[in-house]
Amino acid sequence: MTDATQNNADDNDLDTTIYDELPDAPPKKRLKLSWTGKIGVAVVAFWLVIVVIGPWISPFHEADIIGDDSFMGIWTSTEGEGVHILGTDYLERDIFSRIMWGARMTIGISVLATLLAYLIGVTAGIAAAVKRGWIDMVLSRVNDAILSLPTIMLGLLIVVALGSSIPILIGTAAIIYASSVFRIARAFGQEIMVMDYVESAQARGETIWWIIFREVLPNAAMPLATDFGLRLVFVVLFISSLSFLGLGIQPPAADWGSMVRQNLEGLQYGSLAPVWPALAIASFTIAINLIVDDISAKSGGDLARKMIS
Amino acid sequence: MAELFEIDNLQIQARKEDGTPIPIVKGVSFNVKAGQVVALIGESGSGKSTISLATMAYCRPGLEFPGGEVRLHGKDILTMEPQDQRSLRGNNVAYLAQSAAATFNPAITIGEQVTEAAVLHGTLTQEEADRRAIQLYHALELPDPDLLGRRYPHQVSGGQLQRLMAAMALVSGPDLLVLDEPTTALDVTTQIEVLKAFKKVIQEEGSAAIYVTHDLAVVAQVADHIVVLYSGEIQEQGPVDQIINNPQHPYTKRLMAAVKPSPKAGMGDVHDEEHDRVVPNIEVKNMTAGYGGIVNGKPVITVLRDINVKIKNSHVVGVIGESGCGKSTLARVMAGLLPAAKGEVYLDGNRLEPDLKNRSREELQKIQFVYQMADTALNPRQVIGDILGRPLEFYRGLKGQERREEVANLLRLVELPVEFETRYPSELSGGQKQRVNMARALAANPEVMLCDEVTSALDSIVSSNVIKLLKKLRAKTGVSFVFISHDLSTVGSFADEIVVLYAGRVVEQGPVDEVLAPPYHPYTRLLISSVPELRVGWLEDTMQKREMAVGIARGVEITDTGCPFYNRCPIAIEGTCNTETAPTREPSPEHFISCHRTMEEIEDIEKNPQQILHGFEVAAPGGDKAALAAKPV
Amino acid sequence: MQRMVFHRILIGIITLWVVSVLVFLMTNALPGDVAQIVLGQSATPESLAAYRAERGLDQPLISQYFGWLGNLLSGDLGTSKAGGASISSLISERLYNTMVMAGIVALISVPLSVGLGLLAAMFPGTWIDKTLTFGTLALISVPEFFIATFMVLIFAVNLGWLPSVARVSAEQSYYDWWRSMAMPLLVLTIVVAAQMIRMTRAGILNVMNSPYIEMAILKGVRRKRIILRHAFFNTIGPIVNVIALNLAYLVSGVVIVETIFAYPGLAKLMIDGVQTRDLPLVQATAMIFCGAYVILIILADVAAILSNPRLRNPK
Amino acid sequence: MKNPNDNLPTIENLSVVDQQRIESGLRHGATRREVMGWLIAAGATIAGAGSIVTSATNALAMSPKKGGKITFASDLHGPNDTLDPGLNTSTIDYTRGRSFYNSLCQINDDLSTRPELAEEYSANADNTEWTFKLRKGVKFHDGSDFTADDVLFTMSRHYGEKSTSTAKTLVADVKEWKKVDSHTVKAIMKGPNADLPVILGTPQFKMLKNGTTDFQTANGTGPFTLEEFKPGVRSIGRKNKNYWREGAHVDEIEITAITDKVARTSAFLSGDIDLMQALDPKAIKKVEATDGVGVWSVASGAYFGICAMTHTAPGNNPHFVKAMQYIQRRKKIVKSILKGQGTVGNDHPINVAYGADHCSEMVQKEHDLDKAKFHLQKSGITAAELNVAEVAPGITDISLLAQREAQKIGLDLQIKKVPNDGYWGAVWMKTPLNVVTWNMRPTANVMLNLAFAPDAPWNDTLWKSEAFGKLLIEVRGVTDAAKRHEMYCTMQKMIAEGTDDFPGSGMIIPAHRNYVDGKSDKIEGIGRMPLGSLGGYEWPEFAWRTDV
Repeated sequence: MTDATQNNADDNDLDTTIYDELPDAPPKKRLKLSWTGKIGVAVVAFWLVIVVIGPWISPFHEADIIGDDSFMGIWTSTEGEGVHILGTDYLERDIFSRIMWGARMTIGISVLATLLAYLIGVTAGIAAAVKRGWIDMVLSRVNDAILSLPTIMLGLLIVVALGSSIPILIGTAAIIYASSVFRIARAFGQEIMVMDYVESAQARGETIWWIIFREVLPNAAMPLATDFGLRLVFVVLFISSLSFLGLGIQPPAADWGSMVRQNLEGLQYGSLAPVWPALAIASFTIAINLIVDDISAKSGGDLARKMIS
Repeated sequence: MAELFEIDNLQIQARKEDGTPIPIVKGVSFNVKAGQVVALIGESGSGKSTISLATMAYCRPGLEFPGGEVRLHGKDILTMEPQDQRSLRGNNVAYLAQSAAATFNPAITIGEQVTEAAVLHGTLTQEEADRRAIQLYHALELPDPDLLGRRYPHQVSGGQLQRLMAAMALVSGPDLLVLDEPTTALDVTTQIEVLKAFKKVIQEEGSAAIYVTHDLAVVAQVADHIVVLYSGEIQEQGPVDQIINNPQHPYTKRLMAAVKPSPKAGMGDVHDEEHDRVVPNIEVKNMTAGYGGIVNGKPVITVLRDINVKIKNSHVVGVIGESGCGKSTLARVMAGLLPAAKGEVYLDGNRLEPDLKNRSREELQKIQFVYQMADTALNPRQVIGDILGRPLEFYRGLKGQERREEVANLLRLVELPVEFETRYPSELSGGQKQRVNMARALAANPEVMLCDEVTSALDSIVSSNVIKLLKKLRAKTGVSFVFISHDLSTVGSFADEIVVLYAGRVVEQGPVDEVLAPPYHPYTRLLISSVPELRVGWLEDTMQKREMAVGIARGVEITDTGCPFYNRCPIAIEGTCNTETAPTREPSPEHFISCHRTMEEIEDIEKNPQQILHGFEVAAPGGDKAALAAKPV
Repeated sequence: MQRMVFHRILIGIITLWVVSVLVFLMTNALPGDVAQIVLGQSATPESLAAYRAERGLDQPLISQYFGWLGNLLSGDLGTSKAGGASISSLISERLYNTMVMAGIVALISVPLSVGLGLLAAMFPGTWIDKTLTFGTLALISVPEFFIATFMVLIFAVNLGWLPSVARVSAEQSYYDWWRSMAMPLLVLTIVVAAQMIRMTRAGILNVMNSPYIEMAILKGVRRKRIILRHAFFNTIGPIVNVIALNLAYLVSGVVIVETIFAYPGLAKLMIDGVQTRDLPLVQATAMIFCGAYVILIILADVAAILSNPRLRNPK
Repeated sequence: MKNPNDNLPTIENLSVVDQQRIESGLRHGATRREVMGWLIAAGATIAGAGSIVTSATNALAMSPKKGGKITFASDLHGPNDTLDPGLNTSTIDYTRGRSFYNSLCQINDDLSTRPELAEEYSANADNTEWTFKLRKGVKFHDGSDFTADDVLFTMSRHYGEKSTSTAKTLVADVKEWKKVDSHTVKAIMKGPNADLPVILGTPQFKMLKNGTTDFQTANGTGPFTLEEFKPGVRSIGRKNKNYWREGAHVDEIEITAITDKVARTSAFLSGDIDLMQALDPKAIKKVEATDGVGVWSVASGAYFGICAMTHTAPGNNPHFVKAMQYIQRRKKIVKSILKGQGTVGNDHPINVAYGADHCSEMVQKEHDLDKAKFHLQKSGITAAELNVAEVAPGITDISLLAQREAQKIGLDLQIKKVPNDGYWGAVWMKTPLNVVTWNMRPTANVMLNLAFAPDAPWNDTLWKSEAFGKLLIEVRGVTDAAKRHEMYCTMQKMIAEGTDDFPGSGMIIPAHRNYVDGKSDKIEGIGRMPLGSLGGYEWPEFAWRTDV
């Protein structure tokens, strides 16, 4: 046996050159989109373009009250004004133009709000997971409190108290949905906190911030990203449900959710006025989620475990 | 006529994003005759597991069969209709996975899972299946076989689960058994009992088997025929004797070389005094530790009791014991990851705060902890450069160019190419990760490195390389090591001193050559004889040894009074060992054994093994196994 | 497990308290008070003062809050600052309505969506799966009130099959009752089912890449059985969690449906309470919602424990 | 209400406004010849006119059927629903009041009054003292008799520190209520006031049982007895068997609300409710196209207003106000937003609905951007913020219209949408630029007294014109019609334009709206009293079903 030890000591070095250790995990594959995912990307891209150029390519100003009548049909025209591609709304405004303008408002607000929600929710959630103890207790209780109240009513409270300016709306939506993000982030955080590499960072004597931002966050990022899509949908719908209570975006600014709401009566008169903005919302949110579905094909289940809908 | 089972030029491939194929298995061919056990051996990545799954016409998502045939009774199963393939899985061909813990469904009773295949395939009715299962439990020497079926997986031990999986595979009486590393995850003593059980039932059932492993010593015990694989290709195959006694292919030789020598005195290297100092580097004084908060001076779950360990400067202390004996806990206490309930830890003679939160950065720097699993120990989102760079920056304030150079040095030190600094851990092999893992500890240039089972997750070749590396490092740096392992031969080949832990107590402790030579503590004896030797028939011989009889028959029992090893000890004294704490004897300077038997008695028993064994009369759990052990020697 | 439930109940009580404080502060931050809103355009400084005195709104906030808290602990919800009716009388019927609605929707939607979710998971990537995932996605993405109004238009105005408003009353016959409830039930079922289907599917698929599923495959177990026996039982925990949250939503979040179908339920009542600054009313409803939420979450955890032998009977 | 087999025009062929002119004409005793006269003047053929008048008279002549149930849906309700008439502010409460209580005097469609609980009432020569003789044998629902004490108790709730009444100012100039005998009461006025009876006809002055404190139930003398009252849900009334006069035609009345406009309309269109309040003008086309339902539109003096507070910028600058008045596209508002269900406003509240007191000779202000620009430049103001809550349907749209016009003259008019709740307390009369809506009042004098008198508590713009105040009081004593009309004219000019030495009220009143409600064809007997929805909430006692 000793000679065995001997000769392996010798031939080892030449051997390693011949027989490398085989990598046991193939390098990570880059994200590959399915055809649905590709459609998603296309639609989202389309809307992002509209966000930028919408106001310039739209035939009318969003606030122009120029129709002959409310709820004119598709491709009707007004004397001396021009064609209403998608007809007019309840206030004789051109729906097509308002959708073009509304993209900016709706997508802008919802994306900003969701991002903000993530900023708040993730920081708090991870902090709770890392710090534990009373900080976790306090954060979690307040969070439960917010979660346990109906979103629309929270929205009502905040918006009525502070007025429905766009920053307020964004902030409100952010706070409300931060609470769901908090739960997810905290759950992932707790999972990551027990990893050896986090412990070794603690053993090294690293500060809490290093551990949060360098060890935990990067590893929670991907699964959290997959929740983003759904959260975005909820924000869009939330804003529109505020318009249901007469709050929401300030007129005359167009916002898809409010457009659906304000023109809802049109359905009764056989007008499609509320359908177009509804389609716009659906197309955007579905597209986002088609992409997300592709990303989250694996981690989706993890989310299901932690997600608050 | 056709063999029972033939693999003919089997090819398996994955695909890149652009669709270009990546061959995983490159035209492998071998046969299995009825009743024959064929071993597939190779390192991880050699494609041996993939091949073993192919025997059931199954390949993991993302893989595909571009060509070749897999014939069962002459019929190619790769081209069968899916439902036909299904009806032969678990019926004609049965599979035993590496980790039983993961492969048993936590939500379903053992009984249902064991009998499921047979019942679904209609080979047996539920009643028959149950009866058959119970027979198998008996055959596999599982505790209370009649009720076992009603338990849930989490309610039985790892070794038992592993055997239960054999029952699951055998219940429908398959023609071919496929065993994928079934013992790798187990302690040596458990490994033996599982091996024994497998061998027994395979013989009884007369079914053929494919045995996948990286451990030649194990193969030698079970296989008739060996197939040596490297990166999806057969390097050499032949009957077990020929391969073991007369390997031809250099790779096979390498595998042979990597086989761990059975532990004995003088196997370790000679310690050079160069770095020595008088003050022990790190010292643990009558320390007690555990989990679940401290109730009246004792932890709720006590893991370690009154431990005294000294690590001399630039020495290597090997801590050995079975899983659950508290060896990792010892290291965690030293590192301050787990504050001790009682006792102190000293570094260079100065008392350390129990909790690392209260230790100074210097103290933290001097003691570095190396984790068992490199996969979880390295942040998957950081490149090697940052993983190694951070401690340099943190402890030694190195920045920019300085830092990069030092990282390069570290990589060279652990024999890794410098380009690795830009790679992510997932792009490295297990061994490479483990090297990085150690390099990170070295980056702090510590005085003590606590290595927790750093080799046990690695293939034999890789782990032997890692050990060599450790030896070099120690020679270069003079760092002292606490080397924790369940593998006595590895420890023996590297350590200056050995601490044998059993059920949270130190049972023997001393210089390697003393500990690995008689007189042994009965438990040390058990450990030594459990290490498989690269020799056909070793298993049978060992099983005749008396210390094995009770030794492997029973599990660890944590006791407050008496000698913890009492219930597994062949020479225990009824009424003494189970009531009084064993006295610590010092057969030679610095060599301690805690046992009620005097050294003379022990040596005497070593000489004439005809002593009546303790443990026959006592009806302990699995008493019937004691009976089996009683076969006249 | 008893300990866990007890612990959760304790936490729940804390949460309730936090909610009561939050609601109190927020409601008081709103512009205008109940007096101004009740008297509206025809308010005068004197009548406002008189009204406030009459309803005890002239007391300092703190004493108002603790007054309320005290009454609550003694089981008295107080009286509406707006109408003067006792809160319990305002709430009782609506609580019943809400519970009935939530209950029925749950009974329909939970089995339905779990079933469909399993179906989708059973044939991933097939047209069944694609239609289900896409369909549910579409449904989540459209505003609730759009779906509701659309249905009213079709079933009530155009076809005239169902009444457009759910005006339930004691003297109704069963038949009429079901007819008037049909549409709100339908809408809510659609809304929550979409959510739960997605979650069930995701949950199952997540379990699908665990070793014991591969083992089942290697034992030659049929896909159906793999999903239903091997995967499903390990997914119950997460699924019930999602279910619980959707039920909580059914109790507190259905204001839009209640408004559109003029169904007298709690959610709308709470909004009305806020809009009239009727603090005791808002508080009471908030307590109910929070309570429901807490209870549901606890139940979910219990269910999760019961479904998991590891937790149910430890070694 | 269609009658087929008839190619001759019927009353339904006319615009809702004309219908209502003719019908109320006939009601108030205009002869057939007179009415035909109007029609022919309006260009109808003799035959046509004849058939129209016939159909109209038929419509009126139909005799009520007994029995059945009426379901009425208002637009707003909530926990603040109340059975205390003194606190009533919403249509649903007014309607309930009409169902369970009575007033002393009842208001006719032409705003004259007729006896109700007071079987006769009269004033002294100079209208400074009113005497009310109470009807005998009137019983409350609890069986007790209605007497003078009840009147005194009821009225007392509208006076003094502790009073929470929403109408106290209306009767503020009654110095004292005196009990003469068990069934006679006197009202001693501070000054001459001819309007007391009609004021007492307004909803807040429903007669209560002496000492009533519990308003969870309604112990009135009204045509219905309270069966069920659930705030924010509904209330149900049963026909009062021992009512003091003929009484309700239907056996049961359900009063509820569907707050969502669209849902309410759907419920109405699909026949789930018989009467609906606040029909969106945009829905008229649909309603008229749907069988079995009809529009019930009553022209009134109710108006939308934009209030520029006169005590602060920008409202304290008359030129700014003028600019704001000139940018109003009044005709467009009536056409597009009100869909014809209203009349253009002239920046003062007294429109044609007030009859003789309306200043017809005053020039109608038109949309004129040049003038607007001129005044804006004079004012030097370039930006302003208008606080808007949808306190009346369409008012937001009116503001949006104004905003667009403002842009054209270089005025950046920001619209700040605020929620309805809390609007009256926190925004109205507090922010520099806000909106208001007023229902029509029984007389011009009451209207002006409420919202424009210098001491009026609800003087929208805090416009303190003493001259105006003097006129307002003087006119009450004036009996000569011509003089009276001239004085009202002056006042209306003061409000809209101001005088050389005192600026105008700062009110911009672009339009007056009709009360547009929905009525199932199966319901008849709805009046046209223009003080509120569905004929001033007077219908519960008189409405009946044609299908019983």
